[in-house]
Amino acid sequence: RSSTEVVKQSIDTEEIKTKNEEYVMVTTAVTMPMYVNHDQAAFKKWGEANNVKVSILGPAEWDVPAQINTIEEVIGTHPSGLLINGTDPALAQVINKAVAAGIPTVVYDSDIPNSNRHAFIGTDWYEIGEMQGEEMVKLINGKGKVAYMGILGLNNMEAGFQGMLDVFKNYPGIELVGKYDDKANVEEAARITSDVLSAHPDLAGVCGFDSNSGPGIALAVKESGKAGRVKITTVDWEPEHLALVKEGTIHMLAGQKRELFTHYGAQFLYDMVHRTNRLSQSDLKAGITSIPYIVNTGLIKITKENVDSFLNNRE
Amino acid sequence: MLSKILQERIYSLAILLIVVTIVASVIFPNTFPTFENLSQILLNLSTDTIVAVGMMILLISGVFDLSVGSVVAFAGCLTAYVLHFLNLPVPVAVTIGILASVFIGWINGYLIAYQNINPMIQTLAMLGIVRGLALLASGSAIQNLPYWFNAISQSKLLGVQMPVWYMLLTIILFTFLVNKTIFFRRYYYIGGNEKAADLSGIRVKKMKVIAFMLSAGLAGVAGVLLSSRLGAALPTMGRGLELRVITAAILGGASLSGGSGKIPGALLGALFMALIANIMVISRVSGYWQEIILGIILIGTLWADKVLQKRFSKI
Amino acid sequence: MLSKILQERIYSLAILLIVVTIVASVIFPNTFPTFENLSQILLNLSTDTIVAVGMMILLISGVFDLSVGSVVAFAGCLTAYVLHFLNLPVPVAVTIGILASVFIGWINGYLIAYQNINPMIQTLAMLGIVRGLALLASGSAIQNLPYWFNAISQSKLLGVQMPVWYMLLTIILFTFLVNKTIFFRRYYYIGGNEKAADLSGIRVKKMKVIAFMLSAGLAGVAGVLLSSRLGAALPTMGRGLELRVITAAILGGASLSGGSGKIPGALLGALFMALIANIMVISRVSGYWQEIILGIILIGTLWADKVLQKRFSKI
Amino acid sequence: MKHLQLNHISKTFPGVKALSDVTLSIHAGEIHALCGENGAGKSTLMNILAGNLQPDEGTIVLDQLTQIIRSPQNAFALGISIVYQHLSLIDSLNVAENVFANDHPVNKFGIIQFGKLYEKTSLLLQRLKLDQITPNTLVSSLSPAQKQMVEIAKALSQKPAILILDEPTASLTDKETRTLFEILQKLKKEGVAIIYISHRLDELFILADCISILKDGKYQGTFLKQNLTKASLIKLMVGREINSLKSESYRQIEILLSVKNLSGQKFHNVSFNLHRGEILGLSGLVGAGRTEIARAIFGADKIESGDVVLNNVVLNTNHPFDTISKGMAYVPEERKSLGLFSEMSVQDNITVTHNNLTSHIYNATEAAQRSVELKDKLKIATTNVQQKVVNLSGGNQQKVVLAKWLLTNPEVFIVDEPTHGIDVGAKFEIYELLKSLASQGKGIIMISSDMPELLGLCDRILVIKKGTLAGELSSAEATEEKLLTLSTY
Ligand SMILES: Nc1ncnc2c1ncn2[C@@H]1O[C@H](COP(=O)(O)OP(=O)(O)OP(=O)(O)O)[C@@H](O)[C@H]1O
Ligand SMILES: Nc1ncnc2c1ncn2[C@@H]1O[C@H](COP(=O)(O)OP(=O)(O)OP(=O)(O)O)[C@@H](O)[C@H]1O
Ligand SMILES: [Mg+2]
Ligand SMILES: [Mg+2]
Repeated sequence: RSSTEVVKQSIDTEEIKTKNEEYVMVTTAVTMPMYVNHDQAAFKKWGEANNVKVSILGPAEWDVPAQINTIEEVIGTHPSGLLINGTDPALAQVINKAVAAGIPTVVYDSDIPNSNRHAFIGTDWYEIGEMQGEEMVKLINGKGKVAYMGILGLNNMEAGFQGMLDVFKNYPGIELVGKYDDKANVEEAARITSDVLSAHPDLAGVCGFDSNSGPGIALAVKESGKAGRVKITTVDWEPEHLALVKEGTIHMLAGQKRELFTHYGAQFLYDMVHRTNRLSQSDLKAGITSIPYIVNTGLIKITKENVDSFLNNRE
Repeated sequence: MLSKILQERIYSLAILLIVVTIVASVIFPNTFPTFENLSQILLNLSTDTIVAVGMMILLISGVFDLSVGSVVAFAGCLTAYVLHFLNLPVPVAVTIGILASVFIGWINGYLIAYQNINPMIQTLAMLGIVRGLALLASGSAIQNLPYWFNAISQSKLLGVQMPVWYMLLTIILFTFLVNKTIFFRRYYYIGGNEKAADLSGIRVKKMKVIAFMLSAGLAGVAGVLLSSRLGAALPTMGRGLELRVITAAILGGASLSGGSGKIPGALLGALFMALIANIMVISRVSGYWQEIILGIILIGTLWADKVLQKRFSKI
Repeated sequence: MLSKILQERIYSLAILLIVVTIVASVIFPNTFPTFENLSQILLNLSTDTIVAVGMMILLISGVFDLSVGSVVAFAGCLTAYVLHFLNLPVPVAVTIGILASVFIGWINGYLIAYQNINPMIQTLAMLGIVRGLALLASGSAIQNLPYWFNAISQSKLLGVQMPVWYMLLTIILFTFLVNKTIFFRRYYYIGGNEKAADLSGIRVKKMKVIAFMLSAGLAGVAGVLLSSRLGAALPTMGRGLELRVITAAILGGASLSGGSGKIPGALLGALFMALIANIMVISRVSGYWQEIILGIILIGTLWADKVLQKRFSKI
Repeated sequence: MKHLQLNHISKTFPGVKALSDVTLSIHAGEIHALCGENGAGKSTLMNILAGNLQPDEGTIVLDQLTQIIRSPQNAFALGISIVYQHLSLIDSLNVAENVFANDHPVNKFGIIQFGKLYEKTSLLLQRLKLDQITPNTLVSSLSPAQKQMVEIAKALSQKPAILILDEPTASLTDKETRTLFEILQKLKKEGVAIIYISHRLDELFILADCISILKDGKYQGTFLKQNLTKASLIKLMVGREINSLKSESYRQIEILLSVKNLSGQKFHNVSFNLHRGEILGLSGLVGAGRTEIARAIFGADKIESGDVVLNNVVLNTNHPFDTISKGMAYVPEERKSLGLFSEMSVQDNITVTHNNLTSHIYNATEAAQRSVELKDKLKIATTNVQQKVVNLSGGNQQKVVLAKWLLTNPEVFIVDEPTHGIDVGAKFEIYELLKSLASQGKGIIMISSDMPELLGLCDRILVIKKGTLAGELSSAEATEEKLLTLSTY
């Protein structure tokens, strides 16, 4: 497809767009509470604020091919803009297809570097791992047994593991006792943790990488009466996570500013559609985009010190 | 004698469990046979086992229910919702949660028994529906539940957490009922030959509906216990539990074609899988390999069982 | 006449599909009945359908296989591994991937038919094992696969992407085989009454093993096609596919008790669910209502089917 | 084939020695009858010939060649085909596909030629005079008698050199029986060796050339028909004389059950009374609807109109439970699929209804006692009451079904073909049983296709034709001819 076609199509689609304007977010595991309460909530709020239609689509389970199918089907309905959760590099093709169809496309959470997405806003899971690693090192001052768990085989999560491992490399005193798959399931996380605790009564810390890891790990540690002594770092700051930090069972949460992902992500799409900031008399012809190429929202570090402000914010 | 024992799955399984326990205690003298480890194992399998009892009764009568995992989540979330947002007293809330589960069981049972809708699709569809309801009830997780609610599962008796006792109670109760009461023995006849049972004056349809209500009710109980144990109700609880539970029941001697199975088998089956998982963690099998090894052990066990049966039935 | 049609699930389902299509086309004239959308729907269900054909044959003979979902992932990842790390030519790699899948099917079949191990547990255990192998083969994901490999699924014929054609080919081929050849007819005897089939001189065990190899082989093909379509092999592909596929087959007229079902039913069943999903995407049903609505529609459909059958069988 | 020789065949099952040192020789072009009590080992011996069971000892010699028959396929290859005592049809498939199971006519590419398949089948069906069914009727929609005929068609389709029939007439009525006999005679002339198992001794004397007898798994000898009388045969089988039915009537004036204008799926406005102490026979052709009437009275099928009145109270039932608790019992025709819990123990089978009615707590010891009593009373041949019912011989299975109703002590017995596949000894035991029940003032409705037994046993016989009451005959006036005329023309 030559670029001129792209231009023509996207230009004549523009008329329709401003008529019935709609922004569609496609994620996977659409029902995951964390997504619902942060990404989707902020996205909806943004929609109301700018009174434009916003829709949230995607499979209920973690199923990347199904997310791709959904995107493919959405492209057919020519929405004004696409906001895509960058769950896996395999999304690259369908993203390119959307871009080629002239649909402004923003990827959030994890980047899909090998795609032509117009913009990415999110964080680097590697950094999430690093953050957990460094905090854990502090908490157990550089020595002791550490276990970690998450959903094995997910791209972003494996990156997170890597980040953490690279930190631990420099601390020979840290012994890794195992990498476990909690299948995004609280009971499973709890089961694994208590098994690990009996295997290693001297366990120093546990790192969790999906939103169900934290509560599960904490539960097992509490039930073994080692709350506070076994250090826990994990991701996400759902109410249950915050409560556990407050009571001192979890020591650090590596949180993402997920509200920002979808709020600004949507705003980028909006600005692209409305050409809020024109940099040339046709940015498309010029082959440029009038929105940031990569935005790293940075991470939030939640510990006992600052947890209250988050709690109150929610209640 | 020996051949008799091998004929009865619960005996052969019990023996196997004893052997495994002894071997593990010898190899890991100071990590495996500790009070903490063993009581923790029981605690972790309490949810599954309570659900497995209901599933066992369904399997005896020749049906099964895939929606129990979702019901666990639903019951927990609904109870929490009632407690948290309607501020009703704990007993009332718990009753509501469990009754709602029983009602779901009734829908399944009615449509399957009286409208003869395919059980597989019926309960699979219900799985999706109920999971959705759980999500709607809880939004994300529901936190800080009343003290008395958490006490249900978090308090201890003889140093063992309550869910273990509830589990044992359930097993004993239903073992008695199924062995000694005419009412429950009917399920063996229904599973054995439905038409003949009908012509012998057993109200097959009614009995089936009751079985579904019972098993859903037990799933509801499990859900309440789990969320009380977590001190929070997560809509993600009990994911994939249905297959774990059916596996446990079948390991324990049930069969999809109905007519066979004994209640204690539910516990033994669940216990077997929990032990294997525990031992794998203790012996430092990494996450990637756990599923593989668990699978191989499962198959190996059943295979050995068959071979031994053949061998000794000859004698 | 009408009662005849209603007796045969594939006809009643076909009629239903036509109705749904017409209605959808009226409500969404410029998004639903477009060539892109319809061909997209077919593309999206191609994987499931190819697997469903194998499952249909298993169900006809009265067994089923829960490990197919993992086999899809395994075949994809193994093929990708061979291509990426051993740099073998595409045809060789694909053959290896599919043969490996067939081998897995052989293990299942052999243990179930000859060692009569419970099919449920056997294939469930295999699900775990094979998923684990897929993880080991691919780590998180294997990217940038050779052009010719991607071409398998990404190239088009008459503007329709190849997997659709492979799917139709599979359906036509097996419809013919199952209707017209003694070899495949036998599966109806086996499913109808295993003992009687045996007395009629059918080698039941051998036939079962072949069925398992066949269905695993088709799952392998599906896996290769999927990863070629994604241009990447993910270890998480085909999660939960087994239940989706069994549902499709049962919708299409199969039953867990065996003896019934027709190959086209596999396509129609999958198509039905795909249509519902697509319509929900087009009508922007928000993510967390999907499951609820899909569930209700599934139950409603089967229920209506039964009611109509009763009504018209009287006439 | 010319000659089949079985040498010193022995077979032991856990707990039972089914066959011990049986030697038998069968010649081409003869109809060789095999008889013996229930559990004598007839089916076992035939299963060995058909390749379903392997003998522990002994050899099978076909035309001087020792053969080891490992599987049904082997048996077919050797030209042996068998009509099983327990049907081996597949309900979900149609007649044609059942008849030509696994050897459909195919073209050179192995593609099934359905045209041919249906032709060949309809030819066979014509041969068997089964005009009311077509090749593409579903087997599930056939009556047991029709199923039995299809089973026979299946065996004939093999063009066998040795044809084994294990109680083929058990569920047949005279009409089909005659057809079958004609066919067997033809085959005999064509030089086919026929092994024929039956408990209907009269048949044997009509049909067979020679008769071999098994008793408790032991060979008792082979006799030419001429050298045997029914009495001597029975003595060889049972080991004692059987005094024929003493046919006094226990009929009382009081009406126990009355059926008023009953209509249902397959029958219309049927009315009759059943008196206390009466044995009322229901005669008719296959598919006449007798079983449906029975099921309707028992509450197993929907009643479209009409009443069932028991002891002057109208029963409004929607489930057998109601009728059972009011004192009815029903022994279904299809023992295996409707009467038995095959995988469960004799004890569990016998106590099912009893338990269902009485106390809420299950008393194992009592259940054991009761079932042992009945096992002895009905002489059920089994190692112990914990034995699975599948492992019992056909006749003993039927006794188990009867036993379970004796526990509920009902007032009305509805027995549908109660003596299917039951040996003379047992048959008479069952007649005695029914008589004694009658003498206790119970009412008995007996559906049977075995006219002699109807004539011998019943106080009155109702004839059912196409779902309507075609006539009534008192035991005095009833003869086989009259019954047939009423049920056909
Ligand atoms: N599979 C089996 N397991 C255990 N015992 C068996 C099995 N099959 C048959 N038997 C026993 O072997 C004996 C012979 O059975 P068989 O069916 O051959 O008798 P039969 O002569 O055919 O009786 P009937 O006339 O009632 O059919 C019986 O005592 C029966 O209980
Ligand atoms: N609802 C039912 N469920 C199961 N079996 C049934 C049902 N209705 C009828 N049957 C069976 O179908 C068969 C057909 O009954 P049919 O109409 O031939 O009555 P019949 O006169 O008893 O025939 P027969 O002369 O063979 O006894 C009966 O043997 C009965 O057992
Ligand atoms: Mg027999
Ligand atoms: Mg009948």
